Amino acid sequence: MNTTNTTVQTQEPSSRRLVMSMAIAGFISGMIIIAIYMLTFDTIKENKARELRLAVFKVLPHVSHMQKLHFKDNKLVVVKADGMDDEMIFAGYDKDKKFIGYAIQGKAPGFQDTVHVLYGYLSSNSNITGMEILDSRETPGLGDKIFKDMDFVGEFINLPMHKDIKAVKKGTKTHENEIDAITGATISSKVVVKIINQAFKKWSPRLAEQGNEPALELYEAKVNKESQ
Amino acid sequence: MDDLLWIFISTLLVNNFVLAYFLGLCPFLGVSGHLETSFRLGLATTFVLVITALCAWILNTYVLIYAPYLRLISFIVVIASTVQFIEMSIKKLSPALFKSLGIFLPLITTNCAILGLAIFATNRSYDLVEGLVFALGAGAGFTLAMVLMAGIREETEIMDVPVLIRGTAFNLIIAGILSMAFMGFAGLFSST
Amino acid sequence: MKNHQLKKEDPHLLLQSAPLLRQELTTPAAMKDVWIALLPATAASLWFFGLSALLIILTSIAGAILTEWVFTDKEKRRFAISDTSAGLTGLLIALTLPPGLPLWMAFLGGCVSIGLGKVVWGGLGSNIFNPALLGRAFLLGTFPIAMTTWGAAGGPGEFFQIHSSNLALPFMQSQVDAMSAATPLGLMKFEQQGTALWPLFTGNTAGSIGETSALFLLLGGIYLLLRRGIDWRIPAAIFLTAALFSFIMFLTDGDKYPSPLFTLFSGGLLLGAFFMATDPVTSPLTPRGCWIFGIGIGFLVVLIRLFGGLPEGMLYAILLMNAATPLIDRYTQPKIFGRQG
Amino acid sequence: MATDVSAYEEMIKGLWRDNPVFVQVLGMCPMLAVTNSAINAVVMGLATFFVLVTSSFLVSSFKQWIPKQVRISLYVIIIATFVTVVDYSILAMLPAIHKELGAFIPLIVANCMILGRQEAFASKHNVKYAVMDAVGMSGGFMIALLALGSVREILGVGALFGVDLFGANFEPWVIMILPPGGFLTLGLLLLFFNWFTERRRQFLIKVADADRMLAVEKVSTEGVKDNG
Repeated sequence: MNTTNTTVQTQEPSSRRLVMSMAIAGFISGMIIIAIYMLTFDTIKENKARELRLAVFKVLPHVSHMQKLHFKDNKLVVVKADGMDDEMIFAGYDKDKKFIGYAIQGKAPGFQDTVHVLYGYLSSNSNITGMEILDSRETPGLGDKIFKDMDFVGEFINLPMHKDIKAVKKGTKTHENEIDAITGATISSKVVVKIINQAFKKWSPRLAEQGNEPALELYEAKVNKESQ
Repeated sequence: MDDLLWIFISTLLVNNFVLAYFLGLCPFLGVSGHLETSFRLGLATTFVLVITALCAWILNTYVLIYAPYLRLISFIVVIASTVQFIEMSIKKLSPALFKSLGIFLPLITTNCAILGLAIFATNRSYDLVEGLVFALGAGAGFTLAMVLMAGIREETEIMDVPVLIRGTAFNLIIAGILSMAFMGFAGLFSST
Repeated sequence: MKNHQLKKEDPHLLLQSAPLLRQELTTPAAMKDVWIALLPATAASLWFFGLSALLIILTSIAGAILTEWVFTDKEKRRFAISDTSAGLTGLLIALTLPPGLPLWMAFLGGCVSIGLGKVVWGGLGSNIFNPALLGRAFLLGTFPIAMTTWGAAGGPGEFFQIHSSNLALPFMQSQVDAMSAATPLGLMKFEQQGTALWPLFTGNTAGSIGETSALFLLLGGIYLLLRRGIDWRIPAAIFLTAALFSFIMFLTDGDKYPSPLFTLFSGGLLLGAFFMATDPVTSPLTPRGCWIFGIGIGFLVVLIRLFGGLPEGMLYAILLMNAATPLIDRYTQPKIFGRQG
Repeated sequence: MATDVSAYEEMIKGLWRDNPVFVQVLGMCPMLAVTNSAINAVVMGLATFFVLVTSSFLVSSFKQWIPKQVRISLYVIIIATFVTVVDYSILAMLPAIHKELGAFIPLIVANCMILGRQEAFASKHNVKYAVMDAVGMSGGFMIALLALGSVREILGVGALFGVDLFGANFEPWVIMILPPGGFLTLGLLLLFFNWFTERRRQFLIKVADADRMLAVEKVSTEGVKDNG
């Protein structure tokens, strides 16, 4: 506030009062926000973890435990922190904490917006064990068949990944690396295939040699209980 | 590089902020009566969007990783003060520019496209360059939609549109048709 | 229509009031020319797609006329229907529909064309967007599967064979039709498979009922051009731009991108260029504007076809340029005498 | 007694006569973005209800202490606080719906209806009126959301609140749950609202005319009687 203009601003509150009221409001609002954050923190974290776990369990059968791996300095390291980025994948383990396979994420632009895919991969026989669409805005009734059409999703179960997979017109599938595209949603089908091919290319040289996979470090009692 | 082009095209045409995400509808329905005004408002908004993308990135990288719960409130405060700051500096640096853009700046603060941009950029974890391209695309898309809308509205002003239809209902229907026409861009540059 | 022609031929002779008023006198006589010009393509649609095509044309015309009738004032009704513009819109949208489309959808298409394309704007001459294309855009967005399931073209022998999917009950899905096939554009886009030019030219391919036959569309288009019913600049600009753009892409990768002739003769390009883009109400007023308009359509259609997600983009190209028409008009307006500029 | 009646009126007016969507055309962004299903519409409506009522309550209670110069900033802080509370609560309780509403819950902050109510009403009236007004306005907003959401879900999916209405053979109108459907449906709803209001106005004029005629007739007949 300009003090020279006091004659004009006799009615106006001092700047100190303005700052004070803003500060009080900010303080109270901060308290409320932190309170609700603390209150909901555990539930939200658990929800997210459960969602991710369910997706991983879906694409990698027989998995009981999982952990996150981060590709850093040319090797895979186990991470325990929250959050996920493009350089991270999941490793799945069975009841006896023996390594089973990887669950790998990939994304690419689809018909409307970016499509996010998670797929399971067995390095022992280079098979894709399953595919799950994590996020997409494809056209309802058409492009969304990439996750609603179980025939299409089923094609990614035990799909050998010796070379790039290819989406072909429905009914013309002749090779084992081919996928029947969804009629009327060819673009969306091809996007899924493209994402998997790209992610495969990116990750296959990075994965640990067979038998050398990182051991299960995290042991969450909760996971164990749920899976039994 | 490819990705940046796609982010731009996608926000400009396929996922246009106004016509597909419904962001910035207040000015789109309210202030789109005149072509000249709409174009200028579009430019001013683009400018603020780019600045916001920059601010959001700074906040996300340096502040919000420690306090994610302050995201919304800090975005709001930063946007409001940025707009105020821009308004003041334009007024000082270029009175001519202020004359043409100045009156729109307060309007922009209440434009949900700005906050929407910050939130979308965060949700998609864009880095700085991606965020800036995203903001440019969003701004260009907003301007494009505004200008098309204003052209159509000026044209229909002198036609005998039934009185009952005129007004917001009519604007919404035009917007719906535009949005339908933009559906033709679906999948642009994604399938290769 | 004559008034309009004059405007386009020599804008300098015309005094125009500052905000351009569009007072197109669309007389039944001008309408008659368009009907005649559409005859060959309509006849070809009956030849190739049989009774199904006939039923679709009739229902969509019925939908259009009924909507016009319901929404017109009682006194004006007789005039509004007798200028045949509603029927013409109904025919145009029918020609862009696939032969196996359930009839209730064709009826809805006719209704939406008139309702959304004409009635809300205040009637004939006030609309910004081509009504028939709006109807088709609505149907394509609403029933994406039915609108992209194409019946193969048959011959006169199969004239009485109706697609079973035509007869789906209102609001209900159609049964999957056994006679479905892919359009040349679809084959090109998704399978990189070309189609021989001769069937493409005559029209013996799968596709929308009135769009497949380049030959008969050209006949109608030439008739309209000779009768000066349409501005030649618009189709010319569309053909040149589309051919040039697709030729450049063809040169870069001949396996992936189609030849310019394929681009011109496939899909709705010809029907759109002659009969929809040229609609005097929704196209620019000045010659320069018409060139810009046509170039825009030609560019957008190839852009959407080659780089977009959809195999065909003519519909959207015209609608988008319709939206830009007020802007084009504004910036190509002849300068008013006595004003600096 | 009198105050009760008018407080009640404050509430009622928001529902229909001053409906924030149909009459004042506010809050278009969430209105269109989240109404592709009825359940999303209800959740958004409840969230807006909570934010508007609590903010109005606070603003009205503390109106003497809020300095005029910083009032807008304070309103925004208050609103943003409650929106954050709602955001975290929905994320914790309804993660699936939160995923669909996505960025549009935080965007409640930018809903001009909420800020508008603080500035135009809550800051000038006492707590009771302010809360009643907020209830009415957000009720009206909810009605509009629900109307739009129901129409779009019924036509676009053939269901309401996820319950299938027409059987498996129904052909969904996909465009209804896409952006153009939102614009067109709201446009047509507004058109219907205008038409209805116009009809009612004309009806009222007619009734008034008839009343006047009746009165005139009465006077004249009475006059005749007198004369007789």
